[in-house]
Amino acid sequence: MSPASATPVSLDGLLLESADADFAVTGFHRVHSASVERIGDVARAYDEGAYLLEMITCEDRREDLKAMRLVYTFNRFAGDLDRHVVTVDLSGEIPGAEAPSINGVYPAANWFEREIYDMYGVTFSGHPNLKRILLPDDADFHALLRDFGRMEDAES
Amino acid sequence: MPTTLIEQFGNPAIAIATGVGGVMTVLSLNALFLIWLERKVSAWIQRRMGPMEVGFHGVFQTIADMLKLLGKQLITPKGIDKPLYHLAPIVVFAPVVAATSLLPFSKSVAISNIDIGLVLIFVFGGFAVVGIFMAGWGSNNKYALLGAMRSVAQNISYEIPLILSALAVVLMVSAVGREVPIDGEIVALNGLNLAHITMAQVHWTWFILVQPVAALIYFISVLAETNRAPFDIPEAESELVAGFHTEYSGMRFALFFFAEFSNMFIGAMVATVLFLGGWEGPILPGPVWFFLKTYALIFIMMWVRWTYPRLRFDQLMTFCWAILIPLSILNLLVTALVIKVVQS
Amino acid sequence: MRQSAGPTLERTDEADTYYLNMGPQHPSMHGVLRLLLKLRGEEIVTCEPVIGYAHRAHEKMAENRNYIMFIPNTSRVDYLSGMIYNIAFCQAIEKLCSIEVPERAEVIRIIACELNRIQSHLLWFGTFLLDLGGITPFLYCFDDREEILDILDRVTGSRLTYAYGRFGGVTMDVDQDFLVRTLAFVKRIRSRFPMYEKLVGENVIFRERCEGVGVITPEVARQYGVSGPTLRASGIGYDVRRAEPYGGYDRFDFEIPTRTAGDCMARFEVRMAEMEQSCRIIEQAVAAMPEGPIGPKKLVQRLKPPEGMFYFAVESARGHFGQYILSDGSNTPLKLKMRTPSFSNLSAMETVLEGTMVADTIAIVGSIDIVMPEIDR
Amino acid sequence: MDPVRLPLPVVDAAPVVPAVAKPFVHFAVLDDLLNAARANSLWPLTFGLACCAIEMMAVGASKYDLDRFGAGVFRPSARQADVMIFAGTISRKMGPVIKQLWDQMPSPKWSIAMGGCTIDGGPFKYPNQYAIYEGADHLVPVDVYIPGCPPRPEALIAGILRLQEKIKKGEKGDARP
Repeated sequence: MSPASATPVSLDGLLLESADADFAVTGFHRVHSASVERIGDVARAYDEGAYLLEMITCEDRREDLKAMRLVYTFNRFAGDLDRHVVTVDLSGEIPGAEAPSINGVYPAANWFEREIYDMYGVTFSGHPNLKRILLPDDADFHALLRDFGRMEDAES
Repeated sequence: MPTTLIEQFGNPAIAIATGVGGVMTVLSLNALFLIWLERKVSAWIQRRMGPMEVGFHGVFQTIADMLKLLGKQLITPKGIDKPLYHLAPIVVFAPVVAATSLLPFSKSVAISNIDIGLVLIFVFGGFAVVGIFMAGWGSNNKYALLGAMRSVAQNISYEIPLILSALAVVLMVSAVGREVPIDGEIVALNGLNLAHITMAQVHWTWFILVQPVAALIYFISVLAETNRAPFDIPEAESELVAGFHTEYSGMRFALFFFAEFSNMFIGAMVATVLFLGGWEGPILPGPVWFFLKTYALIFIMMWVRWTYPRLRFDQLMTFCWAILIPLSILNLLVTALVIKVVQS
Repeated sequence: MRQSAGPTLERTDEADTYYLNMGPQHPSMHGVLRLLLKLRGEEIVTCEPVIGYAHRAHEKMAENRNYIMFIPNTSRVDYLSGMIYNIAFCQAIEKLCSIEVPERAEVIRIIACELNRIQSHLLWFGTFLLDLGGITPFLYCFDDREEILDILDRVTGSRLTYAYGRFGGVTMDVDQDFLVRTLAFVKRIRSRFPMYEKLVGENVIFRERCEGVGVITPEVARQYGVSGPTLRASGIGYDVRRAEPYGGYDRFDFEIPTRTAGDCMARFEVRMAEMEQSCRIIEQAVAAMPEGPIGPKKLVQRLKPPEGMFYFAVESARGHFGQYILSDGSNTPLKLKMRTPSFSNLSAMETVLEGTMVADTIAIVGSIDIVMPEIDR
Repeated sequence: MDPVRLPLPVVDAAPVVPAVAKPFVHFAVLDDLLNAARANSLWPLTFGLACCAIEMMAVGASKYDLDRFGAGVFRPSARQADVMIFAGTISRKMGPVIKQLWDQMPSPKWSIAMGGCTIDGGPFKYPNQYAIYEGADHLVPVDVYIPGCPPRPEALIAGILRLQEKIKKGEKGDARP
């Protein structure tokens, strides 16, 4: 991968929504959202454009109408900074939502996906080694879920 | 000729008891001193102070350490090979005592004077490997096993250049002369007798001056044989936790510790005999010179340890087989040729 | 004759191999990393890093506390570049809530962060040599490092885990003595670089141990999201300070040192060169130190962040440190994700370590400079 | 859903003075000598958990030099260590490991809780915390507590000296059951 080979990503038809964002305010250049089935294709498109996967995280947005949402950010070394964020809304039980793994495209996703499984209970299908990463193997909870381990609960 | 204890006492039993007792005392005191010295030397090199609180400048530090280790629980881990595990510290330590009793400390002080002393020293040196491997194999610990395997490979490899470089000295001794006048009597010098090696140097010159390559190879090999940095891979702290003695606690561990420093001591003493003229020196008595030279060598060994990082295992072996052994063989051949040419 | 039982070796699924568990208590696992190695002799067949032994629930605490209460946590995420993390969190919130930072505070922050970066690299240098078996350089580095800690201690009151940043500035102003001592330190460390180069960089054994060992290719680096000096040693000159300048870094003149070899030696050289660049930044910052306030006139009492997703990245001593904040408009984040550099750097190890020897593993893991609590958070 | 909670130690309102068992034969001089040797040769385990580990390293380095007190020989193998310095937060995942390491150390052994995390959870303590042990004494008996986050190197030296005093007097740790 050299700077010259960096090409813009073609995401035609892969996204649900796509919008420019104000980098100075949000830190993102573009904000996309994709359906859970297409995230593998989206990742592949970014990989072909020589982007890197900066991080994957998950949000528990139960108080915000929607349920679980995965957040992928992509960036590139070559050329100007171009940080894209792709959000994927998940349906299904909490914990226990499912999403396809993009470990085959970006090996970096391996640990991020394990962390999300660990912390939110999202299962990634096709992940080679989906087990707990930060919490002990025998833990029976998903620590970052909104209804777990809240300070207010303990005080009341 | 050094008078041996047997000649002095007449009775071999008393002589052996005195000799072993004497050697043990010397070795223990020496190890205590060396451990303290090591900590002090490392501290000076590292801009620290080292032990300061136990006695004047921490001179009793090692005694405190040893007393503490004496009072420590001896843990016998589960699943070990009991005979090997328990024998290993003794097998490591005993040859050290035996080897020390062979060395001529001065013209008149030696515990025994054997015609094949040099060979015996290397034999006893070789024993340590057995002890280390017993420790590693018997401990039921993978780090210990790895350390032991490294140790065996390393020690056996480095014995070759060690002996080859010593052989060059043996050749030199025989070249110095079959008939050398020493103290009014004519002695036929035997290259394998440690006292004779020294006498040859007294008669002629220190072998480090005529055999610098052999001396260097010998010194490097001694570093490797005694598992000192940069060749300390059998106990490589940052890789193998504590190597072959990972599972040993209390006094058993102390024996390994003692053996390591005593091995260093012997390595330096043999180097003194082989290359630095043994007890020879002006004004001061023989044993003083002997120990001065020995401690100077030990100081250099410490200096090296606290300066260099550790080699990798395969690099260590390549260094031995591809550089040291060919070089020492070459050195031996050249020595033999030159002697032949000069003599004919 | 009695048959010797020999050591117990767990069965693996492959012939002639065995498992070796390294850590979490191991002298060169940089705290509590655990590597599960499958070995053939001393050669590594597979390597599985096991992490989480220093998991301290930072992200959960962020959701349970408001932004101001979270400040002390930040420097404990990565205690070696605690200042950078601490300031980065403040900068993120300032950007989120559009809080102005006076110029003097920005310059002070840059000096503090760069001192912190030098300190972190020095400690890495020492522990890396310790991993390779050279003990003395470690103590020399700590000697130099203490000087930085003393300087920062004077203004911040702590040696490692700073809480120096405030939303809109810093807590304490620096005095003339701070600047004098900082410059004196820069002079001192510059005079030490040749010594380090001679003692370590030109050392035959060190070069043998490092050259060609643990090569990370640019492609692997991209796929795993490797960042920081580890990435720059692979030939990619990506530095957040240059790529998306923050906190006034665009006003300073500095280079991004890169090497192309991608091995341990390249990573060593990049970090050594980076310390020199940090020295340059510090000198420029001290020379350009403006007068003025060090924080907002009125203390920020209540934050009113806008709703939505937000990302802010800085260059920590180990690489790209990103903070993803999901805000619902209250003064407590709905979600604060810390994208820490060592997490991604370490995840690349499963590829890089394959086929190396045990001693190389130590060297490679040492060379990427990991801090476990930063990985486990 | 709740993580397994460890029972907190019950503290009586009135301090109980422990009855000191008088040994039948007291080898006074020998005991004192041995205690003095133990006190002056506290080899710590090379074991860092988090932030405090860096300060522990700093104490071992040139400026503070723990070796002055004979305590600078960091042993990587638990079998050869005398004192375990808990330097950092003890996570739930780490707890069993620490217990095992402690059991691997030969008696007599001591432990120092360095920093707030190992005293009561320190800055990471909050109601419903799921990730850490709130104090090292939930796992092993602790002889000396050193407050700070992280404690300064001088504080660790003071802690070591306090432990030395204790050993010289032949005291057993307060928290020792």
